[in-house]
Amino acid sequence: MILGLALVISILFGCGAFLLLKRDLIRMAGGVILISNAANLFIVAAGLSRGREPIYPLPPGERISDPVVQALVLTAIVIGFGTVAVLLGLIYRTYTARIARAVDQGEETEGTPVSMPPEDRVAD
Amino acid sequence: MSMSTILTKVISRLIFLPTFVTAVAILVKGYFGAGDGFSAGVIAGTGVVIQFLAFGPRELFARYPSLRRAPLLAWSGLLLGLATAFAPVLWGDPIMTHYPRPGEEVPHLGLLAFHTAVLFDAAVFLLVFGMIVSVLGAIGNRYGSEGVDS
Amino acid sequence: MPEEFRVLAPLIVAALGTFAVATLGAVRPRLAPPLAVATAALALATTLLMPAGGRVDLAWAPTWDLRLTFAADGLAKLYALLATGVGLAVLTYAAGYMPRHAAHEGHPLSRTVRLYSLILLFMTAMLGLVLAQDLIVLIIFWDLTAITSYYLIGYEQEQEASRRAAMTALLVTGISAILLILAGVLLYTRFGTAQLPDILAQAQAGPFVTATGALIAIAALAKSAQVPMHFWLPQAMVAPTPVSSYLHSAAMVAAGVFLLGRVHPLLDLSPGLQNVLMALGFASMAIGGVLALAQMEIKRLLAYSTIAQYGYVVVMLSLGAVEGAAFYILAHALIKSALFMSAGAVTEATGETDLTRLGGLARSLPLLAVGSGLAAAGLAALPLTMGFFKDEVFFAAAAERGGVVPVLAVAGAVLSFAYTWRFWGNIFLGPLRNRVERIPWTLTLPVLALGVLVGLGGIVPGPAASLAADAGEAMAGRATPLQLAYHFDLRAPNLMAVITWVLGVVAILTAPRWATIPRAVARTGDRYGPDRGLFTAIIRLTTFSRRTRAFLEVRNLQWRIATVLVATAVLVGVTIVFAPPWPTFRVGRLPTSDWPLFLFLVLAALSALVATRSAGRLTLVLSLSAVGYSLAAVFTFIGAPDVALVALLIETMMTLLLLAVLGLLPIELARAPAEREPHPGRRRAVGFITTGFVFVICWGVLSWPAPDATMARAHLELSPAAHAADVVTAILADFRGLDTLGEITVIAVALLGALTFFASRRSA
Amino acid sequence: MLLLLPLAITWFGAVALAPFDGRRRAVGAVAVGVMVAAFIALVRLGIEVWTSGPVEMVAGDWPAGIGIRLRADALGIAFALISLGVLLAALAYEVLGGVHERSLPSLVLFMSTGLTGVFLTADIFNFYVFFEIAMISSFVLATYGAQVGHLRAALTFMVVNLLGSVVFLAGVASLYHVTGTLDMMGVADRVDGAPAGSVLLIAVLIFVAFGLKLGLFPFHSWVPLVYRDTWPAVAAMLSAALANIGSYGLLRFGAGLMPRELSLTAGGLIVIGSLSIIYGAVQAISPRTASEVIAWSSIGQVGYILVALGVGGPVGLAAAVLYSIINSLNKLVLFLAVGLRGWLVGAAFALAAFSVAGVPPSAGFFGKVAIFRAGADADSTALLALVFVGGALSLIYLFRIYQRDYWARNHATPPSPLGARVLVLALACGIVFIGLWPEPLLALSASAAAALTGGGS
Repeated sequence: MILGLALVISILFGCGAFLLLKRDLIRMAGGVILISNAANLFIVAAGLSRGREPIYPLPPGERISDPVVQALVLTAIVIGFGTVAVLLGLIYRTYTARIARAVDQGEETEGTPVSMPPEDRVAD
Repeated sequence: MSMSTILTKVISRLIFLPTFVTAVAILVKGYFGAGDGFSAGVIAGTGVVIQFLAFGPRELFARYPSLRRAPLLAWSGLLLGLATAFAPVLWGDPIMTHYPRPGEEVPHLGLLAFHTAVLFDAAVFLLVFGMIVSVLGAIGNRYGSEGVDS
Repeated sequence: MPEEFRVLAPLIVAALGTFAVATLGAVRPRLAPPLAVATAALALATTLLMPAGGRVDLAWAPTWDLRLTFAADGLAKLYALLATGVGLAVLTYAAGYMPRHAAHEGHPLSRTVRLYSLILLFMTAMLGLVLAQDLIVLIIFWDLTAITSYYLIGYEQEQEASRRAAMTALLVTGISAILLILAGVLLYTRFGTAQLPDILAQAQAGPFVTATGALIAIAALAKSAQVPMHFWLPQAMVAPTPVSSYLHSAAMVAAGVFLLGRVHPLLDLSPGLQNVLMALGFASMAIGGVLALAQMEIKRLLAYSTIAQYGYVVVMLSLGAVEGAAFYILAHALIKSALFMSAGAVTEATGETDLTRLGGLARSLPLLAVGSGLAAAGLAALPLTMGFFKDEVFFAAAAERGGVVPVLAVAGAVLSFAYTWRFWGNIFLGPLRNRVERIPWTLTLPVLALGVLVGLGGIVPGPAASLAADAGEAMAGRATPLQLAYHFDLRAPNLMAVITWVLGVVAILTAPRWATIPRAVARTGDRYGPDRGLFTAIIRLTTFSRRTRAFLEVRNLQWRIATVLVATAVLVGVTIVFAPPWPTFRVGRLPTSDWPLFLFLVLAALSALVATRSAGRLTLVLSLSAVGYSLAAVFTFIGAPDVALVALLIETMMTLLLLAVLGLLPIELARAPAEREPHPGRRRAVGFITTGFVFVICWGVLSWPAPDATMARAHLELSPAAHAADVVTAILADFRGLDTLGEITVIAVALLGALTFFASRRSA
Repeated sequence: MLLLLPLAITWFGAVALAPFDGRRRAVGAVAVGVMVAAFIALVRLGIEVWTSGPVEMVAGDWPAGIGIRLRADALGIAFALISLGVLLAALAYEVLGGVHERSLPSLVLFMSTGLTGVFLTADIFNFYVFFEIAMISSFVLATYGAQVGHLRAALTFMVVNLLGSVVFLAGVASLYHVTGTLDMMGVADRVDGAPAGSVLLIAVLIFVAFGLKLGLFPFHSWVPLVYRDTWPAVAAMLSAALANIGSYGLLRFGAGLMPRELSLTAGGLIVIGSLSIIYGAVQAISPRTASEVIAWSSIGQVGYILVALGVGGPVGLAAAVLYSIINSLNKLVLFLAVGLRGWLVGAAFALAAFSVAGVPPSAGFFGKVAIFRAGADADSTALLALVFVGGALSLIYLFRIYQRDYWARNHATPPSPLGARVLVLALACGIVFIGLWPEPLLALSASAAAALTGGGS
């Protein structure tokens, strides 16, 4: 089971990383979601005991699932949700700003419109 | 985003109240079974979001202008949470101390327990509910105004 | 008046004066010159009143055991007199010079205020430097002189040459100063104190002392413009004349040899180092002297002469003739500041800076010619000037060492003799070639005063000699009497002086025959010298920097992320190579009761794989929610109903949010074509690498749970006390309520962000 | 009470200001007032810690290890003071110049709350939660200005740092897994009982998370773009306040919780730090905009912190703390100065640049001296040579850009708001003041290091 959990967590994370590297920003957001899912699963997997749900009355003699990691993962899930909401907002904003700029300058946007605009080469 | 048919409007109005009841139930019973303020907030928020889907945010905002104040609900929720957490400090107890203290009797009114943790949960509920309604409302407002439709 | 105050009085006066000139001058520029001159005069007066041997010792940074220790020993007194005395002359001169200069350059008068206050700041820095007995304090003032000179040299900041000269000076003196800091810290760490006298008392001969001594010497030689770090000084001539005059005589360049003197006992422990110093001193005498003969511009000629003259001082210090070195510095400071100011006055009067276009000015500027002539005679070491004795002590030290040293000494002195004549003779003698404007008395008076001092010092050398003797005592830590008088006998110094004059006269008379040689040397130096080397190095570095960035640095979001992942993978790889975690890995059991759980895990993994291959965004969103719902199911089977419920709800919300945002994007974007993504192979490789290292970490960590779950157990036990049936809820609302408070704060900030991003569009 | 006051002030302030339009001067002024109050409260707390040792409180009146423990020791106070101070200065700067976005004041207060919490908590998961408050505020703040460049920088910043957050979260969960507790003291006690191989992997996770935050060499890819393209005041907040989480985290988790792993990996840390120093400095030589030069420079500067951490011991740790604080001050002034024009600003830039190069009389001098001391303590000639080369290069790159931007160019652009210019100069004078009277900072960093090694407050 330890091996199985480790394997699934790493597959989720790896798929997330793969999606993160896409130019399509929505896919990138998908990558973020997958990666935080992987982290959540990892937290639960890091629980020190597994068994019945930790709700009173506790069945005597049975193993109880570690309540601490449950509380942690709940917090992490919620924080992850807030983060994704901000990320989606930012993606939307990036997109509209680019449209606005394209209209201002009367130029055609190149590449996929909702992808990362190429960085300017001011530096060199 | 609005899928306005008579049927959806009727159904959504029908389920609006039950979602709230469910939410409040989850909030109140959270201390005894699964569920807490957070789940309750999301469920109640979903109730409003279904209305958005059925009527379109514009119509809904026109009918219930108070929905525009949803962010305020969220802020007051957070303020309530902060107050619950920090108030004990005023009389010298550590932060996040709940009353009645361990070993003392919790007064009940039916399922409703008079415990400050419930107050804290209510704060979470308000915040989450306000957040979901505000964010999806704001997104809904973008529809149409952008000249984009789905 | 308490003794502490009397020791610090010059420093305080100069510092307050700097502040007063800077602030009052900003309001009324005309007030700046008189105020600056008054400050310098007061500083000079308080310097004269400094109690001999007075000390100040104040706690400063007890944590590091640093103390503000200042002592008015002989060395400090000598340099303080120079800094304030020459400072007074220079500021008086500047009061006449700068308004004309500003008018000439088209600067507003307010610009000159900066110069006065910077010169005063320079004076402050010099005073602090010479009085400091704590190494760290000394270093602070040392660098303050570098900063001040940087701004003074870059005074004409609009001009390219000025900026370049300032940069050169900053790099040479600033970078070498880091070595001084390093040496200071090494000494401080080794001896456990930053107090110089204690360090010098504890130092024992050995590689450590040689190394730190060498570091200090590099910093000192760079500041004193010794070969091969001499090139910043001639460039610094772009600064207005008062600056050059001060820089070359009593400040900056003098600070270098001051430091050599201050740590003399340390350097003396290492004969090898002393020999290197002597070689560099002679090299500076030779190169400075030869290049001075090649210069056409009068200030540059003087600049190279300074390099050569400080070569004398370095040689003398390395020979152990500390009192002679002190006398030499004193004489040179008076002479050189007078010469610089006369060069500036000449340029002001004629508008010329080129030796070949000047001549015969003795008739039109007689007072200047006299003052300048006295100084020049001093530089050429003619009798009846202080300069005679400066060479006398030099020759005496050289003769005492014997060998080739006296020969080199005479050769250097011949060069001095020749270039001094070249300077003074060309300007003041011969036919008059220029139209001469009237110049204000403030340009002449300081030159004349300094010239007279040089003359007086040649007739009554006693006071100067006793100052030098005190300074020598402070450097060497033993009595170093210095008796100066004219002896009409055949002692070595006298012989050497006579040889110098004879050879000097011969050199002057035969000048046309060899005049091309120094110029050829100068050209070679320009082409291959260290100056060119420094700037070539910087340009090469810039190119290297640009090329490596173009080659190594990624330029888009995707690869910025990829580098982080790959770097992490490398770190994990290195870690498991050095400390293999394999022995800790455990496979674990898979009881039949866990099969449903395992099934949903597999489902989650499969959905994730589908998500990576999804062609359209809708497929992506759906497969993502499939992952989320599978995980919710996993949470149910793992005994976490609260988590499952929230995961379910959040997944729903997330899907809704994704769809809502997706809907806002134009319809054609809903099917973003995948084939436009470049480098699919690299992306896949990064994906696999990531999977690999995450797997190693997860397996390595999850294999060994802690033996006792005290926290979880306590939470389970205490939940009834918290009046809760659901332990998870009790943790969220009570035990770890602070986390929940933080979590809802995150949600609130997310709301704030979402409202910002989805708000009505502002006008761009 | 005293322990919670700085936290409570900004937290309540942030929520109270959230509904209002931050572009109104009054709202900005109130926010600055709130920050000032929080800063004063923090100073009071600092004095308390200084005089009578660490202040502790366990939330919910539970025993430690069950409730979340908050703890103010010298290390936390040092970082909280500098971070809150930086945010206060950056906020005041923006308010004086005119706020463009309604959420700015509230976001800065939220970020202060997050940072203060991070530095005052003694619970690793609570650390993560406060860390996320600060992070999410900074994600939104990074878009400030709302031009394409800002948004692109914000997106890069957000995605890369989200990766860091996830890695850190995994590290926290791992620590719980191997120790069974989340309380820092408990973790420190029990972590040595876990298998060394696993703990080393956890240490790597934590290092990656904080190295990313700090912008260390192999994790620096986001730094040049983000610091170059975000709004100057925001760049100042990110680099001078938020990045402190990285150095504090490395100190707290490394030296405080996992000293065994720290000493095991010390050589590696020194190597990575050295690479950071050299790579950052070399890259800073060629860019043509000041903000990009400073961005690269900051990659080099954090290398010194890591090197000092690697050297360890009272001298090394104190040097790391001292250098972090001074580096924050330098970055604050440099980034704020980049956004303004005029000779007052030029002077401020130059003072901070001298501080970066370690030229006295500036705070940076003592930073360099501290690093040199650490190098001398480690008896490593290579390290000393490295610090020398780093200092020399910083002199080159900073003063080239300084001369180009403030000497050569004739700025005909309208002068920036006087208030903001004076503020920047005043901050720069603060750097000089520390250079003239370093004792408070030296004592603070020494006792912060002592707090880590368990030698008192």
